[in-house]
Parts: sequence; C-alpha cells; structure tokens
Amino acid sequence: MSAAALATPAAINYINAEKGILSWLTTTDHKRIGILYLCSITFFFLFAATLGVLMRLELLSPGMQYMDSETYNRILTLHGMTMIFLFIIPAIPGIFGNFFLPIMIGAEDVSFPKLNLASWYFYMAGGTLALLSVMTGGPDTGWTFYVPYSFKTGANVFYPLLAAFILGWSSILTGLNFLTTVHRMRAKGVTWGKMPLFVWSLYATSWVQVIVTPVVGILLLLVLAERVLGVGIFDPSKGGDPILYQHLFWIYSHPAVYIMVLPAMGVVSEIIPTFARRTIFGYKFIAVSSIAIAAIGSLVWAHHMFTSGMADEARIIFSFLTFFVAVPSAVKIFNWLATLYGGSIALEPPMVLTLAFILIFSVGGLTGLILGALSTNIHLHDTAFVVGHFHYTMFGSGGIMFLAASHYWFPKMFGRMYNRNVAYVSILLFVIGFNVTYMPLMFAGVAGMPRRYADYLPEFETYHAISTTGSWILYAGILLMVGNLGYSVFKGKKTDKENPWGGKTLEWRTPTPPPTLNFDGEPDTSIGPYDYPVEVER
Amino acid sequence: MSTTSDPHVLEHIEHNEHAEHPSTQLYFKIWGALVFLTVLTVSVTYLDMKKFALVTAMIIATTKCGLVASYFMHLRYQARIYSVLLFVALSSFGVFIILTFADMSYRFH
Amino acid sequence: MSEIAREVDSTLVFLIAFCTVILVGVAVAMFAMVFKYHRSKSPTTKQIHSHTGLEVAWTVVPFILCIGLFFVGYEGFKAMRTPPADAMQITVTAQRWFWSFTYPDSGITTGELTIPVNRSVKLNIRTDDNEVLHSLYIPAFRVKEDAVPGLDTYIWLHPDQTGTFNIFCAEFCGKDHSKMITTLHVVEQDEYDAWLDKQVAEYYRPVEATLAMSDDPEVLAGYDGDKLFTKYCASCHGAGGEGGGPYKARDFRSIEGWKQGTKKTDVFKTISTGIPGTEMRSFAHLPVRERLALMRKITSFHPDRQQPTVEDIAVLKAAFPELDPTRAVQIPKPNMPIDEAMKQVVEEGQVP
Amino acid sequence: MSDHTAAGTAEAHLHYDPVGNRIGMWLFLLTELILFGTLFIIYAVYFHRYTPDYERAAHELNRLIGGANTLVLLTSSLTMALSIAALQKDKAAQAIRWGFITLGFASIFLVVKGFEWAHKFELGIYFDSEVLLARPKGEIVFYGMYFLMTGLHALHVIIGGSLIVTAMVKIKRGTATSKRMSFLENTGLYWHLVDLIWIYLFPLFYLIHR
Repeated sequence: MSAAALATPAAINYINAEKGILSWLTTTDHKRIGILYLCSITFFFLFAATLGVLMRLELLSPGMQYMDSETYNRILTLHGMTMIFLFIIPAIPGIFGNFFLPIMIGAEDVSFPKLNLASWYFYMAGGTLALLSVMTGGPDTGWTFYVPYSFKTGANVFYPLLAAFILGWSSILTGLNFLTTVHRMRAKGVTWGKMPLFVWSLYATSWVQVIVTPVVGILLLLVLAERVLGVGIFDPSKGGDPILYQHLFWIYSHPAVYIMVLPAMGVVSEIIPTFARRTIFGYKFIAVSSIAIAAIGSLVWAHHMFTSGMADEARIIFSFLTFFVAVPSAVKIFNWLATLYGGSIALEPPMVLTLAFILIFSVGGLTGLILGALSTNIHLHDTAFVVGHFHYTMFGSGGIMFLAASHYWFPKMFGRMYNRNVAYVSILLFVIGFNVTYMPLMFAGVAGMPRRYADYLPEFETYHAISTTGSWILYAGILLMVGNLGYSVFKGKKTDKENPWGGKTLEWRTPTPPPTLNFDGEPDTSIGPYDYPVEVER
Repeated sequence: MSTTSDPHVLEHIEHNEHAEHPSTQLYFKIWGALVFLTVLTVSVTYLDMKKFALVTAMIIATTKCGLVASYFMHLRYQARIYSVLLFVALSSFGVFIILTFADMSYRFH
Repeated sequence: MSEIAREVDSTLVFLIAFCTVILVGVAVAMFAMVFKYHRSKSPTTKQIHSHTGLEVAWTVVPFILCIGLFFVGYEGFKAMRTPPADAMQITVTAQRWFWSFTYPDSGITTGELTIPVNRSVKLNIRTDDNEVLHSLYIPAFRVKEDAVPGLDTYIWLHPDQTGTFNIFCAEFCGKDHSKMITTLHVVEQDEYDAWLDKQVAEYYRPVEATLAMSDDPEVLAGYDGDKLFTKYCASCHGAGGEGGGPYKARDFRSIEGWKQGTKKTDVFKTISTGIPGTEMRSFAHLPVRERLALMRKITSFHPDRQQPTVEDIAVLKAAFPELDPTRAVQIPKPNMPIDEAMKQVVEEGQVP
Repeated sequence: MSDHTAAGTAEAHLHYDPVGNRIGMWLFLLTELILFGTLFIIYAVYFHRYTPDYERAAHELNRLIGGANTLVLLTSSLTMALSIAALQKDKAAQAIRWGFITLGFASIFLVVKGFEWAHKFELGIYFDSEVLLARPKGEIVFYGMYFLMTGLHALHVIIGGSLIVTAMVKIKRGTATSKRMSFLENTGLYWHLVDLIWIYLFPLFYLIHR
C-alpha cells in the first residue's frame, strides 16, 4: 500500500499517519481495518466469481467437457462457501461498517478496537483454511454441509468446517463490537432517532449475527465430531435425525440471508437521499422495518425444507410465517421510491447501481413469494429456479450494494476519484450480464432442471447456454469495475473535497481522507443525517 | 469530543449502578437457598413423580438460575439493558425450540 | 400430466403474473420518477418526511395479499399430500446413484418406473440407514420428496395421459448426483398388465448354476453387461474398472486382495450380498440374469483368475435358489405385502 | 474533550468504559447461551423421540455424585462473587484468596467429572463403542449428548479457570483495581454462566428417570 503517495501534503490522515505494512497489520484504527477487509474480501470475491465462471463453463453444453463431476462438485461447494462466508456476509459490515459506522455516529473508533482487529485475523484464518482445503482437493458437500453426506464423504471437509466455524466467530465479534459501539459511543446529538439508516441496518444485522451465528458454530463442530468420533447425533443408523440438522442449519442460515441483505438495504437508504437531494421518506418505518426483518426473518427457516420429509403440519406453519417477511422488505422498497418523488436526481454511478438494485432485488423478493407458496415450492425446490432466485436476492443485494458502496464512499476513503465513464460501462455490462446469467436459470427451474447438477439432459441446453454466455458478460463487468476502482486507488484523480456528492451524514463533514480520530475537533451533530434544505437551488 | 462515554456521564451511571450492591451476608443467603434447592431437586427424584418429574426439575433449575443471575450476576442491581439483552436471547431460544417442535411433535408421536 | 400438476401450473402462472404486475409497477414508478425528477429538469426539491396514511396502506395491503398468497399455495399442497386410500403402492429405494422400484404384488424390482394411466399411485420412498439424502423428483407431475435414512416419505400421482417422463434426484448426494436419473413410463392398463407379466416371468426365471458360471452367451441373451455395469458399477469402480473414486473402490483389473475371493462364484455372491461394513452393497434386488451379466463383465477385466470348482458351484446353488431350476421359485401371490413375499422367496430357497 | 489533536492512535484516546465492557461481555454470554441452547434443542428433540431410552440411560448416572458436584460449582460461584466484592472494597489480598478458593472448587468439579467419565469408559461406554452401539438408539444418542454437553461444559470450566488465574495476576500486578473492575467482573460473569449452564445440565442428565 503506497500510503505516502495518497497524502495531500499538509493533512495528516488515517492513511499516512503511520507507514509500513506492519503498521497496517497491527492497526486498531477502524478505518484501516476496513481497508484490510476491503483488500481481503475483494480477493475472495474475485476468487469465488472465477469459480462461478468455471462452473458455468462446464454447463455450457451437456456432457462433461472440462472437468469430472467430482471436480465440479468441489468447485460448486467452494464457490458457495466463499461467496457466502467470505464475501457477502462480511462484505458490507466488514468494510463499510467498520469504516463508516463510528464516523456516522460521531465516534473516534469502535468500542473494542483490538477485538475489531482480532475479528479480521479470524476472518483471515478462516479464509486461509478455506484456501488450504482447495489444495487438499476441496470439500464436495455443497455449502450447506447436509448430513449424512458431510460426515460420509471421503473429501476433505475438516478444513472447511473449521473455517466456517472460525468465520462465524469473526462475524459474532464484529456484531458484538457494533452493538456496543452503537449503544455506548454515539456523540451527543446522535440520538436513536437521528442515527443514519445505514447504522440502523447494521444494528439490526449485528443482533442477528450475535443471536444466530452460535447455532451454526456449534452445529458445524457437531458435524466434525460426527466425522471424527462417530457420536451418532446426526447418524440415522445410530438414532440421529438428519432433518434436525437441517432445522438447526437453517435457524442460522435463513437469518444469514438477512445478514447479507440488511446492510445492503442500509447502503441504499444512504445513497438514494444523497443523489435525490431529498430527505429520506419514512425514516422511522425504514428503521423499524430493519428490526422487523431481523425478527420475522428468524421465524421462517424451515421454508428451505418443504420437501425434506418434515411433518406436513410444520410445512404449513412455516409457509404461513414466510409470507410475512415480505412485508417489511416491500415497505422499504416503497419508501425508497417515495424518496425519489420530488427529488433532484443525479445519476452518478453509485445511484445507477442502487436503482439496478431496486429492480433486481424486487425480482429476487417476488420470486421468493413463488417459492414461499407451498404447492409451487414442491415443484421448484432444489431446482435451478432457486439458484436464480437466491442470486437475485443475495448477489442482487449484498453483491450489488457492495459495488455501489465502493463507488459511493470511494472518494472519501482514498481521497481520489475513479473514472466515471469506465464505471458506467462496467455497470452496464454488470446489469446485462447479471440478468442474462440468472434469468434463464429460473426458466430452466420451472422446466424441471434440478440444481447442483454437474451434467444435464440435452433438453435444458438452451437455458444453460444463454446463462453461460451471460456469465462471461457479468464477469467482464465485474473485472472492469474492480479494475477501475483498483487502478484509481493508486492513480485516480486526487480530490480533497469533503463532500463530493452533497450527502448529509457525518462522514461528509470531515476531511477527505478522514484523520485518524475521524474529526478535526468536535463533530457537528446539529444537522440530522437527512436534513436537506427545503428548496435546493442548483 | 463529547460522547456518551464522557467520564462525567460514566461516573454518574456507575454511581447509580453501584448504589445498591448485595452484601456478603446476602451472598451467603443466596448460596444457602441454592444448596437447599439442589438437595430438594435430588430428593424429589426418589418420589414417584411420573410425568411431573421433568417439570419439577426444570422449575427448580429455573429458580436457581434466577437467583444466580439476579444476585451473583447483579442483574437485579443494574440498568434494564442487561435484562433486555437476556430477554432477547432467551426469547429467540424459545422461538427456536417451539418452531423446531412444530415439526418434531408431529413427526415423532 | 395430472390434475394436481395442472393445479400447480395455474398457481404458478397466477403467482408469476402477480409478481410481474408488481415488478412492472415498481419499474414504471422508478423510471418515471428518475425521468421526471432528474436534476436537469428538477433543480429544486420538495422535502417530504413521511405520510402516515401511505405508510399504513403499503404495510397493510401487502400483509393481506401475503395471507392470500399463502392460501393459494396451501390449496394445491393439501391435495398433493393426501393420496387416495385405494392408490397402488410402489416402494422406491434411493441409493447412490440409482433408483429402484419394487412392485408389491409381485415383489419384482426394476430400474425404471412403469405405471398404468388413470390410476392413483403412491410412491413410498425409502433409503438405507447408511445412505445419504436423495430426493425423488418427477417434474412432469410437479412432485418431489426427499429420501431420508431412517424416515419413510411418500409422493403420489394420478397420471391422466400416457407418456415417458424424467425422474431426477433433486437432493445433492455426491459424485454422480447428476446421473441419478431414470424414466417414468405411463402406459395403458392392458399394456401395463402385459409388461408386468413379462417382467415377473423374467424376474423369477431361474438359471442353472453351472450354466450361469460358464461363458455361454445364450444364457444371458438380451442382457447387456456393459450397460448394466455403467449404470450400477461405474460410479464407484470407474468406467474401465480401475476403482478408486470417493469410496476407494476395488480395482477390477487386479486380482490381489479381494475380500470375498476372485472366482466367478465369489463375485456373483459379492454382487448379491454386498460386503458388510463397506460401501459395497447388495444388489440382490436385480434379476438373476442382470447380476450374472455384471459378474461376467467384472470378471472380464482380469480373465486370468481361478475357475470355480464343482463344489463352489454346488455351494452357490444351495445358497441362491434362483440358480437352481429344480427348486422352482414360486411367484408371490398378488396382494401379498412385499416383506411377506420376500420372506416366502427366502423360505422357498432353503434346502430341505 | 475538544483538546484532542490529530496525533496519536485512536486507541490511546479511548476511555476506559466499564459499562461498554459489561455490555460487550453480556452480548458474548448471550452467544454462549445460544451455543449451549442449540445443544439443548438437540437434547430435547431426542428426549421427545426416545423418552424411555433416555430415562433408562439417565438412571445409570449417579445422581448423588452429580448433586455433590452441583454443590461444588454453586459454592465456587459464591466465592467468585465474594472475590469481586472484596476487590470493590479495595481488599486485593482477600480478592485473590477468594479467587484461588474458586479455582480449588473448579478443580474438584473437574476431577469428579473426570472420574465419572472414566467410570463410563471402563464400562465400555464411549462414542462409537461396541457396547454402546449394541444398545437402543435412544441410549446411543443420550450418551452422545451426555459426553458432548458435559465435555463442552468442562471446556468452559477450564477456560473460566484460566480467566480467573489471569484476573488474579492482574490484581496482584495492580492492573485490576476497584477503579478498573471490568476484567474481574467479566470473569465473574463468565464463571456464573458456566454455573447457570450446569444448573440445567444436572437435572437433564441425572434426574430425568422415573
């Protein structure tokens, strides 16, 4: 990191305050830890995206062309594991939460800075273990580690299980840190009702992380115990119930979807007011809906199990509950649209990505209704439809908003600006590629194409061929986008504008890049996060 | 920079929180109660309680937990936030177990 | 197709239409707003903080719609989970990585499913305790249910058209998950009866043991050892019999270290009973000629092996009644439960 | 506090915030509760499914030894609380004394637990043992849960013990005082949590037989 090159001569900021790689690896500055997360998460994102492209390549036409089915299963598992545990879950909280949550509430740092650094080291340990598992062949269970397969397979699932366990702790510690920070570190004037919505969404996310992550932590250890010691808790031949595993797994993993989605929604609630120059519509309702999503989201896990052999009565109960989780998400979408009303909209790259998010996430959410309905779920469960659906919801929220947030906060974080024209081209490629990749999968699913298939019957070839073509466009878009940002970190046009977009949250009222203690002097909390003047002249 | 962690504010909170603190005698009394409940819960297993055995044991255990949490862990003497935290965790656990049994109680009669 | 499948389809079409309407609404609203309030046209802004009526409306309306959608899905589901009492029962066994279907009246087992049209069929899904999860998925009938070790599950269908349909495994089960595909034939009742009679006759037609252990091609006329090997053995033992794979399967090209012996009689016995304590399972449910064809294929990888003695054959004959035409195996009577039928087969096989 | 300059690390400027530390600790304890809670869910599911087997297996555990061990752990909770109370009154030596007594009780608990396990091993009851696999499925699962849950609990006792040792060193060095109570207090909270979990483990494994 060429820290020195970034500095504007006079100002001392978090980047040039200390020099040398060691000063980064031992830092307790939340902004520097955010940058550490940015580097590592981007690496794992590109790694997993590449695996995804390889999978799609194999699926271009029926028959096995480039790999055998075992290799395919391993790539599939690593793609899912890496994307979920190493990319989407930590991406926005780890990078932008770390960097901006303390600034947005007018604090100097998080409550436990050393713990914060420890979280990153946990993250790296987990990531390293996941990479090590690649060298030993890799796991082949799918990211869900369903028993009995996960304790029967000959593949190496020891490392990945341990990796997921460690990553769970990284996630818990980050959540714990944020919760304490929000409770204890808010500057005078930043009341609960004046907290930026990004902070609200991270607050709700942190609760979910703290409450449900331990479930999957212990569960994965139990699978390890089952493998190594033969305990019998999940082994049907010794009295275990494989469906119980699925319950416990989804008790975590369904709320985990909200761990991925909620921070993304928080970013949306920041970007839209900034580029519409308008106060957010329905602040309270958006804040409350974050908490509602977190709460209702933990009641609906078994809708992943409608064909698992679970009792019919339970399927009915969970289907009924499932529909309610759609309501707070819908409320958010409507409020965002209402925020556009009467605004003065500038279509800067982050805003374009956010508008794309609204449509793409709507597709994801609405197809969720189709999957929530019992009779259609039975047909569509475990088909390519589900693959399409969750890419629209997860990649379409956490992924897109990770990219949007990168474009939004980039000038503040690095004191440089990226090339906007390249950004527009990459966004166009991304959005086209995204839909061309995942939309055909939904149609394939309706036609009966099961998921996690290394090979398929010729009748599904058209869908797969289109989808694979889309994956190339999508991949090109991602590479161009990440390349543009990566290049601009070092060579982008320098800027020390405090507030390039005209935002109202606190991070736009501190120097660019921010100083080590976030503010020169006391943060000015007299203006609320969305207090735009009544009539703004251009 | 003024944050809620301002020393003056803190002192204030700390002062309030430590205004009441269990005395050594109270600690011993609570311990006595815990010992009594433990002896009780073991003793009743020698009676033929049928289906109530588990319920009784759980009621006694919950009472003991309440004592430990309220006095040894000072929940009784501290701001409400800690009890709220505990409530969130326990109610989540309650939801998990109830909804898991929505399946289990129908599948295994 | 079946009535239920049509109902699922109409639900699906309704839901997709519903979703499309909302999506289009959101998109139109968004683009209209971006167009109308673009900074070039709308330099000033109106600051509206909230509107309680609107908030309540767009909370309550989706809430009611969602409850409605639940019932839409519930209706079809109820029918799906309520098989008629007079449904024909077929047992489906899921194994890595193939399906077998056992017909209760006759006790025969097939690798493809054949059922008569216009009749309700309940498929009872099971798998062994040492198996992994699978899922029986018949897209044409919009039905799917997992096979869970230690738990009996089911689906049912009532086809009202003849035809040939795919059966998939929809729950990830390892290496050849994507090859765990078979076929469902829905045929007219008389065609089904004829098919069943032929299957039963073939299934219980014994082979003389000495002949079975010979290389006489006539004995196995109509049975393709290569095809059967690909279906049942190649997943673990490799297309060329090289072994290895996820379960460290035996290499057929070598004759070193075979747990239960290398003679043709031994191989036939291993195929029929499996090797306890290993992943090598029993294929006893296959008709005797299919097992013999597999045995011939497997022994052909290394022809240079000890030939079975007369005693070996006699022992084998005693253990497997299907290798002894003198002990004619009685075809189980119709309407006999499967386990009783199997018991009868075993009892008949005992040497007096 | 507007006298800060941009120099210096953020950490140096962070205040000692005992309330924040306590909130953080409680949040951590919640994760521990949910972690054990997951095991309790598994326990409950199989109890529901295999009630007679569970009751038969539970009968083989000695409730008197278990009860005595419960008393040991409860007493250690008392001495832990007394240690904290002593430090609050600036009686460091007394605090250390109570801390070591707590450690003593913890060791007794672990030794007794060890003997109980050893006894089961002698009878051939352990994970995947032939003796155990020959038993009904409910008993296999019962002993699976027994070893896992008491084992994990014992691990927590050991962690709690090391925390107590660390706290005692801190008191001795004067880095934990009545003005900086957080470490000892949080150690105490952790120790009481270990106790809380045992309070449920004990009846569920030793007392459910009829």
